[in-house]
Amino acid sequence: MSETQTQSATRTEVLLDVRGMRKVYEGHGRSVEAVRDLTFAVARGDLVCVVGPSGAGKTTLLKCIAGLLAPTGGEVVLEGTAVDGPPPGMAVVFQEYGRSLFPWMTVRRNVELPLKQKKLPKARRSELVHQALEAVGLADVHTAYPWQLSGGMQQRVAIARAIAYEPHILLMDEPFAAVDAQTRADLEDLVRSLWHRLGVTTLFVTHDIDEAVYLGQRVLVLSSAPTVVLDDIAIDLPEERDQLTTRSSTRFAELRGQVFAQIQRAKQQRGAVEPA
Amino acid sequence: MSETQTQSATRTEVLLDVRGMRKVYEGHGRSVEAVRDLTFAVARGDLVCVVGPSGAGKTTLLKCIAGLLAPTGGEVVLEGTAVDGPPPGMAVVFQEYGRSLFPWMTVRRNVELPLKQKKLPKARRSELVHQALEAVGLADVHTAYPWQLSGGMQQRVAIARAIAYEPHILLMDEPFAAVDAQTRADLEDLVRSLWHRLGVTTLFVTHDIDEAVYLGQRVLVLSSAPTVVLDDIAIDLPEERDQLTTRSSTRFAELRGQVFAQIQRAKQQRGAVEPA
Amino acid sequence: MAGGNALLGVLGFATFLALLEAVPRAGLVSPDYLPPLSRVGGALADLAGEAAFWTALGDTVRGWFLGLAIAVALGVTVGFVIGTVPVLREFTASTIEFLRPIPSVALIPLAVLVFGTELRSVLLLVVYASFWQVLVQVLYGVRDVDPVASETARTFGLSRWARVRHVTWPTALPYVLTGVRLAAAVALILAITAELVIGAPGLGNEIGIAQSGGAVARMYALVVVTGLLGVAVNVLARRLERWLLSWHPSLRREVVS
Amino acid sequence: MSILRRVTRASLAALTLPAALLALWWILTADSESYYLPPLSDILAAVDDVWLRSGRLSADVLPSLLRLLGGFLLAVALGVTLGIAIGSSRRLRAFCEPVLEFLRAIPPPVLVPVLMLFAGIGDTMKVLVIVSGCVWPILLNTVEGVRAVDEVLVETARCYGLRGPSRLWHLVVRSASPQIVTGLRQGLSIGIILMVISEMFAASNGLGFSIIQFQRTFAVTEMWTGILLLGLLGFLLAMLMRLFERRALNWYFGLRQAQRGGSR
Amino acid sequence: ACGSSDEGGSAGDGGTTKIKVGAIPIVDVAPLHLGIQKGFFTEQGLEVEVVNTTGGAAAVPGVVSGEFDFAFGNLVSLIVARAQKLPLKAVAEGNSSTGQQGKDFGGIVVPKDSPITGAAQLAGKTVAVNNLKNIGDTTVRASIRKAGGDPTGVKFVELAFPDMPAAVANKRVDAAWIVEPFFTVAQNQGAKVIASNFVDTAPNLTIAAYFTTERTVQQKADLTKRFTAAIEKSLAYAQEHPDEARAVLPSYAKIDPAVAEKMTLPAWSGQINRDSVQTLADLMLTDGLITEKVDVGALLP
Ligand SMILES: Nc1ncnc2c1ncn2[C@@H]1O[C@H](COP(=O)(O)OP(=O)(O)OP(=O)(O)O)[C@@H](O)[C@H]1O
Ligand SMILES: Nc1ncnc2c1ncn2[C@@H]1O[C@H](COP(=O)(O)OP(=O)(O)OP(=O)(O)O)[C@@H](O)[C@H]1O
Ligand SMILES: O=[N+]([O-])[O-]
Ligand SMILES: [Mg+2]
Ligand SMILES: [Mg+2]
Repeated sequence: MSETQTQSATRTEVLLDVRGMRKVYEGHGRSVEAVRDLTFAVARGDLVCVVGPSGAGKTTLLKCIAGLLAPTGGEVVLEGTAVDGPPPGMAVVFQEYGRSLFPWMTVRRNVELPLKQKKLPKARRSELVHQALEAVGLADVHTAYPWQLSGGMQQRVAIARAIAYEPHILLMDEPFAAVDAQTRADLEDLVRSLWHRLGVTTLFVTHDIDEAVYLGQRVLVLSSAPTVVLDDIAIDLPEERDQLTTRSSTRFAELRGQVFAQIQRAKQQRGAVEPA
Repeated sequence: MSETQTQSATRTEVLLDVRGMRKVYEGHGRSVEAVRDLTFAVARGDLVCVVGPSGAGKTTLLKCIAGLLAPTGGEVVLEGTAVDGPPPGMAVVFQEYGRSLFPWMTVRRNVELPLKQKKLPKARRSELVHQALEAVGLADVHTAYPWQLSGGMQQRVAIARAIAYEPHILLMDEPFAAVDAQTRADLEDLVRSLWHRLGVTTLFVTHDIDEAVYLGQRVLVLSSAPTVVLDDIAIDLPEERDQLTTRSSTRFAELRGQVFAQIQRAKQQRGAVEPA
Repeated sequence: MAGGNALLGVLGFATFLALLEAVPRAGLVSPDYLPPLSRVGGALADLAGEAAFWTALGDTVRGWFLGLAIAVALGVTVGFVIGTVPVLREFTASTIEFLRPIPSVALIPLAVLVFGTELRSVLLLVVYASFWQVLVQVLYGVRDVDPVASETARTFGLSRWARVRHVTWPTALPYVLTGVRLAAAVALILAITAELVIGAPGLGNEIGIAQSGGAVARMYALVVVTGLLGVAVNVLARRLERWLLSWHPSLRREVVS
Repeated sequence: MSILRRVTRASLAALTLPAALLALWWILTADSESYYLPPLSDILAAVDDVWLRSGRLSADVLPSLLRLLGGFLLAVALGVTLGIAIGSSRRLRAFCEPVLEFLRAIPPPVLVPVLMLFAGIGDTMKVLVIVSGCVWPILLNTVEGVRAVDEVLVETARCYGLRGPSRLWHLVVRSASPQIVTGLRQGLSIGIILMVISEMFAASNGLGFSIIQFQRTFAVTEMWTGILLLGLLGFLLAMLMRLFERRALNWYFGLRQAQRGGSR
Repeated sequence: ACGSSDEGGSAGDGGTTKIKVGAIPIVDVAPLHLGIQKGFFTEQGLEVEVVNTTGGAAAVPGVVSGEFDFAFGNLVSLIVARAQKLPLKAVAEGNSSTGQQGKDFGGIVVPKDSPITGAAQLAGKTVAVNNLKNIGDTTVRASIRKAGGDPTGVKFVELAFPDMPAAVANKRVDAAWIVEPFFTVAQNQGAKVIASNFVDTAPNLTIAAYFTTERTVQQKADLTKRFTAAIEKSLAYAQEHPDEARAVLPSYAKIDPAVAEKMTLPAWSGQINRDSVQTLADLMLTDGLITEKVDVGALLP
């Protein structure tokens, strides 16, 4: 399950299956239909980017997949069983990164905690923590508390925690929103190399179209709420990507334009729904 | 002070003067020199963008200007007097937007509260709240609580609160980090038009280089901590800007490249300081 | 900074003491009934010379400490079990509300019946009264866990126990400590009241004897001793808090900026 | 339909355990010979005689309740006001804390003689005894709540020039309100205890007075009816408190629930 | 229950039996402490531990549960307990009124400048007693009746004896029934004595008794006999040596020596005055403290 594997070899095996998912938030005088009808599948080892306007229901979708929210209708099936709680071996980077770090622990202990839970030996834990913090460019803040860090640094701690965990499913909710352009580029490459190395099935929510195209094998475009899948675009860029050459290729520009057009459509026909 | 004015007419009058500012965070076993030596001035009616790597001290700088933090050394002079508390007529959009909204108030009341404090009549308040929420694309969530909104929506509420306030100094800390590309473009234009209409002196922190170049009259590039000003680039793009034409102009690309180079420099010479 | 705080505290206490001296002297009340501080101080000095007083003090502190320890252990355990299992919480709420206001003092005859005037009688009353203080604080603390934090823990596969240990416990800790501080005071009050009413050995009993003999200054000296015990308890609790909660907003703000 | 289900479930939750405990009590004491543990059946049978027909409900329970209410409200006013002041100022906190801790440790029964010197032996004294006990949880919780206000909110409020009463209400009180309400609940239950204690002194009526009177005259069955009544009273007051809490902390429960999204 | 002495009251090693006696730390129990000091209990093979109680009502549960072997309590409390079917049994006198008008160890006092000069004028007034529905209000009513007044309108409030002098001086109450040492304290502060309620109730009224349970009397007859013998010897000794009785006070009570010197001691006659107890029981019935007539014979030895 966690052995290294190439993506094409397992493309057909469905890992995650979202079927007619619907989510209505009730209560406190407001009832919001956040997600109307989402259906899509993700194969094992896929890297899928999800884009959509603000308030589209991306976070809602991610939380349902993580088993943190119960869908109002439809179902989320992971490895053949309906999700009803956080499945093992999954890591999530929350949009509310600041609040997802434990203020009573130092950065190192924050990253280490899930590893302890996995009962890894001390030496291995320490190695993983080091590597992860190094990878996100935070090798020098081990003993700081999260609230002593800047916003972008906090977000990177949350990312480090997820990658140190070596999950086989990785859910990330706008994980690079608070970091600068250069760091962002570095982190994008980090995610791709991680995915290559571990074969992690990854769902990546972002509002940056370039990022979605650069990272993903597929880009799911969501409409604005009540949400449906507007488009599911396969990204046929070469497997080896590079910030400079990939981004300046014509195919990149085409795909970028295609996603952009869909998003524009999503924004314009607010409410007027037309399933993909 | 709040009458409409063109920027060129008042370019010479210094509104904000940061002189040799230094900030060291102490305590809990860590002493961090976040800002080493910052010196720059902002004229009345300027729109200055601040970029710099994550952890550079951008938030720290903003908080010192807002009078929320006391600098360890140097001084921050606003309209001729040293800042020692939040000056009147200033609005701030915090990087931690989620935590800066009052969870016990509806969206409308969150936006209205500072206006009440300003003792505006009810009708005027209601008008401003409406316009502001409309402008950020949230005309339909007046009665929702902040925690019923998505991350991007929360961030836009914080922005609406700042613009409804009609400040004459506006400080924004990565205000568009959580919103999608399209909304982001709209909000950028909103900030420019607000600045034009009210002549608000604006300091805008972002990690998006394109955004900085598109928005600003000047871009300040900060080094990584301990921070100094690496470069202060005048953006000589035409006054009337447009998402499509401006961004595709060659001058834009040049300026963008210039900023990018500086940022690269900032990242590379971590620690090795050389004031601008 | 800590030194400055201590200084202010001493100043505050001195003001209070001056007031205690001035009120009877100014004739606002008769010194026969509320003797000025100086006379109470004299009685306090006499007390310090009596072996019996130290024995009584020891008895009270023992009853108080044992009772408090039992109450805190019980309160925290029961609170976490009930607080983290929603069904339990739902089904015990009414019973807790019902039992909580039954005053320990109403249980005195029962305590005497079962345990006589021994230490255990005092313990029963002390534990009963302070248990609720801790329990309720713990229940509120557990409720206050930040859902984003607990969801994070859940997604990383932290077991129920690990979540309690790493997420619920730190969140509830400030509440627990407030509960301990409240319970410490209630336990002291109950230990002394029980000694006073039941006649079990301790400071309360000494107060009763002084009271029924009309030894007013001595009685107030003993009251002052209980108050000082309270101050000592609080100083300890604050130490503990500072040590355990350095990450908490209420404490870290005092250090930053 | 779903409302009906909710109500049913709520009443089930509220009644199951008490019913089970009462049943247990009933069975264990059914043929109790112990003088101090009369059969529950006898106790329940005596309730009518002791409290309803004798007019004790208005002669004893009502005055007790009024004193409790007076004492509690006074304690709330005092505790919240002082708590906000002390919680907001580190200096004031340092200045007051030792004295407050000193006063807090003094058992109300020994405070009574002093209170009597100043307030006489009437209801005022009893109300003050109640205040002297239930002000502490309110005060302490308010102080802690005020100290824990989110920094980002504090900074937001400062930037938008929120000052004075407006800041106090919209920022400090609302933000500390979950903690303050915790204090109110604790204070209320301590208030009931002190209502009983206050009626041990210079009283001639009251629920606590009656219980103590029964206890002293060895009317054990009657004493147990009193203890039960006291528990019931506490329960009803706690329910009222919960209603208030639901209203005042609507946002807080919503916030938590929303973030959980209804899932457990 | 976990009482201290075992069944049968058998003598421990060395021939002494350990017993626990519950007693309120006031003047009234001076003979007990004096007797212990004088070795009267050791003579009977008894090693006494005195446990402080807050009065008869608090001592009764201790005796019933077996925690105390014997205790000191006032007769009104004992009669009430008996009426509630508690199987108590008095074994010896505790103390008695001196029987001398104006020279008893307690009485009714009024503030210095009060217009009240006699018990009859107490009708409609507020009078402090230490416990409601106990010996205080019963005997105060008896005083009023004897003086020709109507006791029905008197309002009694509870106040601890130590708080009474202040309450009288500050006119918080119109009158108070006080016993020593506070009786003397109040008079020192100017209060006037208007009646001696014990004397008004019955001649040589017995106030309190040492008591135990019927079971102890039956099953530990020998122990009871030895205790009774020792306490009666102590009572007689104290009665004859009032100075020694005064001298023993500081060992268990904290009384201002100046007051202790001056105050009136109760009588320790060694005898329970059965008639006076019956009078008391009848008054209690009249005043509604008990609902049926109690035969004091069952209570008294
Ligand atoms: N707890 C809640 N209660 C009520 N409505 C909610 C709640 N959470 C989210 N919503 C609503 O559901 C919709 C989708 O929210 P969601 O957070 O999933 O959006 P998103 O796609 O993640 O947006 P963003 O890009 O801004 O983070 C929004 O309209 C929001 O108002
Ligand atoms: N409260 C604090 N205590 C200690 N160190 C702090 C504190 N706040 C910030 N710092 C440190 O100061 C430095 C600058 O932080 P700041 O938040 O100003 O960065 P920033 O430029 O806003 O970064 P970002 O783009 O990630 O938000 C960082 O190294 C951070 O660790
Ligand atoms: O429970 N109390 O009697 O304090
Ligand atoms: Mg989101
Ligand atoms: Mg920042």
